[in-house]
Amino acid sequence: MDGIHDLGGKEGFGKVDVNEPEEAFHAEWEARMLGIVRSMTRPDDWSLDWFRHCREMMDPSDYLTRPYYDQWMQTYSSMMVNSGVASVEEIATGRSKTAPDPAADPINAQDVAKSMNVVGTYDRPYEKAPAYAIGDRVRTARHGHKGHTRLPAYARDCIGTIHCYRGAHILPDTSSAKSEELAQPLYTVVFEAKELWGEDSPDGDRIYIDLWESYLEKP
Amino acid sequence: MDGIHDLGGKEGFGKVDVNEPEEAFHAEWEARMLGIVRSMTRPDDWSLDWFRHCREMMDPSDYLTRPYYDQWMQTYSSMMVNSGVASVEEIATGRSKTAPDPAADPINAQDVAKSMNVVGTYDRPYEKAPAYAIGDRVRTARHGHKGHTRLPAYARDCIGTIHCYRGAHILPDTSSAKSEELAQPLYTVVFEAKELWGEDSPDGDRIYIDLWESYLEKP
Amino acid sequence: MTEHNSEKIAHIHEDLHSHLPSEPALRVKALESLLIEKKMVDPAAIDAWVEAYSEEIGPKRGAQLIARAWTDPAFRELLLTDAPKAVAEFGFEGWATGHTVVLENTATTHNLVVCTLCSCYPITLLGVPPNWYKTAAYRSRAVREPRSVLAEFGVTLSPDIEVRVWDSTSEMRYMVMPERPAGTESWSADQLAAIVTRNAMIGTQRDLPLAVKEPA
Amino acid sequence: MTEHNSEKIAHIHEDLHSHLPSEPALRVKALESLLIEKKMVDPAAIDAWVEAYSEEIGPKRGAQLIARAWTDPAFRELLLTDAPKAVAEFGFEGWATGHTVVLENTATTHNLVVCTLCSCYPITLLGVPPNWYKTAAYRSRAVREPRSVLAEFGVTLSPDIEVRVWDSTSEMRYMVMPERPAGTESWSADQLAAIVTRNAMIGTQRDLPLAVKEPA
Repeated sequence: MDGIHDLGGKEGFGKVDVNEPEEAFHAEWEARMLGIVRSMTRPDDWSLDWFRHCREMMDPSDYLTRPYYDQWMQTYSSMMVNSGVASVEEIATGRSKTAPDPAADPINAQDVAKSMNVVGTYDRPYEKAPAYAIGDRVRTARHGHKGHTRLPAYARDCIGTIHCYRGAHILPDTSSAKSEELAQPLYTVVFEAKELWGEDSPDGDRIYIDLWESYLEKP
Repeated sequence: MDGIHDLGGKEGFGKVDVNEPEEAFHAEWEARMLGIVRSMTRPDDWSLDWFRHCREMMDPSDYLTRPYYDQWMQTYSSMMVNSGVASVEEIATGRSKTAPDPAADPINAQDVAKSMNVVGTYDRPYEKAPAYAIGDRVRTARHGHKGHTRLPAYARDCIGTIHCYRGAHILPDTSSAKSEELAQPLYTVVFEAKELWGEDSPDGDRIYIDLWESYLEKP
Repeated sequence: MTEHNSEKIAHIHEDLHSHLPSEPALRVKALESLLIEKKMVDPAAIDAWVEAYSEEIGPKRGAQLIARAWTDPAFRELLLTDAPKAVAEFGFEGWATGHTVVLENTATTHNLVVCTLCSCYPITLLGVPPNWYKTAAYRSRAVREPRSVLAEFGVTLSPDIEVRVWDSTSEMRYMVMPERPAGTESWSADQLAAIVTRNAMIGTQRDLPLAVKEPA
Repeated sequence: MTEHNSEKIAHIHEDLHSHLPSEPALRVKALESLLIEKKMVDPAAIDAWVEAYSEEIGPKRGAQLIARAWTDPAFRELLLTDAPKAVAEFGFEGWATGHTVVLENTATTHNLVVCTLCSCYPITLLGVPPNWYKTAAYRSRAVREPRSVLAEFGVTLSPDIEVRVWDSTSEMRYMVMPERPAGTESWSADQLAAIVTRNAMIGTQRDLPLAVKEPA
């Protein structure tokens, strides 16, 4: 979707705050929210891409103004309501209207250390050979679609070169739209800055973007 | 500039409020702000395009959240400060720190009726012939620039057809950047919805956009 | 001499954002007070403009043009080919009317007007634009999914009616001429003008109901 | 069974926006209380994660990898060609480390990492991302005007150094290996790790100052 989240190259957002304090968290609630996300039980069919898409569907002015972990709070809440895990009223009041699931067994503090070292992997077996080889020139898709996708708007309909092949990874466009893992070749594609932004960009500056095979075509 | 104002085709902004009350103004301050803009004296070198550009430079979250006439308030204020007509402090307090210009002679109520009927025109004499004729196919520019421009991002690098010639109009790109009126041929260009948005768009639906000659090239 | 420096304007916006009163009504009040004190504005002139936009300058003007065109073929021709001249016949000249264009709806086409980049609108003929016209929702969607927007306004277009969306990126000002409803053959121009709505002249209404304003 | 319906999610967002407590801290508190009551979370597990991200999981990890690579050519080769294996040697496996890629700065190239579409970041090796990494300002500008962004961070790149920006659009996780500063030839890996900063591993710092941490 051409949502507010697709920020690459947009202008008017001002300077970067380079004097931010070094601490990991700037408020206790930020830390709690991250801890909640890491340790809460959840429906099996929540993918990372579904989470990202739900964040993208937030009101655009909320997206620009709400603190980051607050956006997590609202996004996870929207997913819980959508999946029937909790109601808006329950989330607003912090009080449950139903008894806990008798089978409930959330991760405990002792298991956190183990869980911490689990390596999530997103590449999957793939029978076919990738369509492009290193050094091939490719053109990116001209149009996106209404759902979640990972081809940024600034890199649409542009010519790049295959920098490397990363294996077949779960395609976000389907993993966000149904509970299904479709493996598709993933490439890092390199673009000249001039190709993306025009002739005023410096020679030799390049942008590397990870793109799935269906985002690409022969130029 | 690729600013927040360039909203055509962006997704995630929800439904249109079709049940808005019929009244012209929904609060008295809205009416006062419009009245101020119509009757205040101003530097000669404030163009409409400079106003538009100053509005575009507002913080993007203000642009999305502040009421429309409130955005006028802040934009005119920014122009006043920039041109040395007033300070931020004066605007914030509503109290002037300097005596009024002895030559000050703002429009009075009696003159409003006359002023109301002044036809602003934006076409200007132009010696050369327009480069394109009705029915010509044209391609829009692929890249914009950092300043104010009136080629919407959604219509960049697209093929359209010259629908009609509107005469030579003041080019916004220069009129917003210096106090200079550069006349340039203006065309209404028609695009198939499929060209702008992809194959899922309905056959026969079209978008008409007014574009200056320098935004166009032969395809 | 105005320095056209975008970065400077961005800084001033930040400054204003931090220092201005918290409510729009208070901000506008302060600005008006300041401009009066600086003799840059006459409050009576503000009153006069407010009155004009509340009464005289409104969609009734556009409606009169449309009704006349429906009842006078020569004026119709003029309105569709040289709208500024037609506007002048009614004495409706004003802000940007010199570049007015009137777009004719037919049985097979529907016109819709938007300004995706700001909020350009034929203010002198239709009065101040409704708030929805200036919202991100309308501006973003009208060019991409006009049929969905129209559906929200209660207009369901059959697939064989072509949509023509006009994005007002220049000072050309677009106004829609809706189809004259059947059953109004005997109506006067005044009676007809009473059924032409603002939304119909923007294009977010298509059929004009007769119910309320049936001739005597 | 989750219904993946975007429109429904948009409506829920509106609902939540209207009904949730007004402050983020209160909203998160309410959510935590609810999840505890529903036995969907153990508060002690939250504590354990918070502690981990405050102490163990931070930029010290990435710094150790870099320092080892600077002092051990075989490890350097491994880190640059098969980073997940190098990460495993340190026992730093975790969230998305299976797709780690380390990017080498040289005298003629500078690497910079961003995620324009959300906020993907090598959290397991660098800890939680700084807030600026997640702002619209950084996300929008890093790909378009990386040199201006770097200048704000105090990094002035000569025109003959090429900038390579990495937009983290997939689960690949990018981390920068800065150049080893001159004058550290005799330093131990531990000493070197102490001068490798988080920003240097994102790419918003280039030169590592030695002043504070000179060897005894």
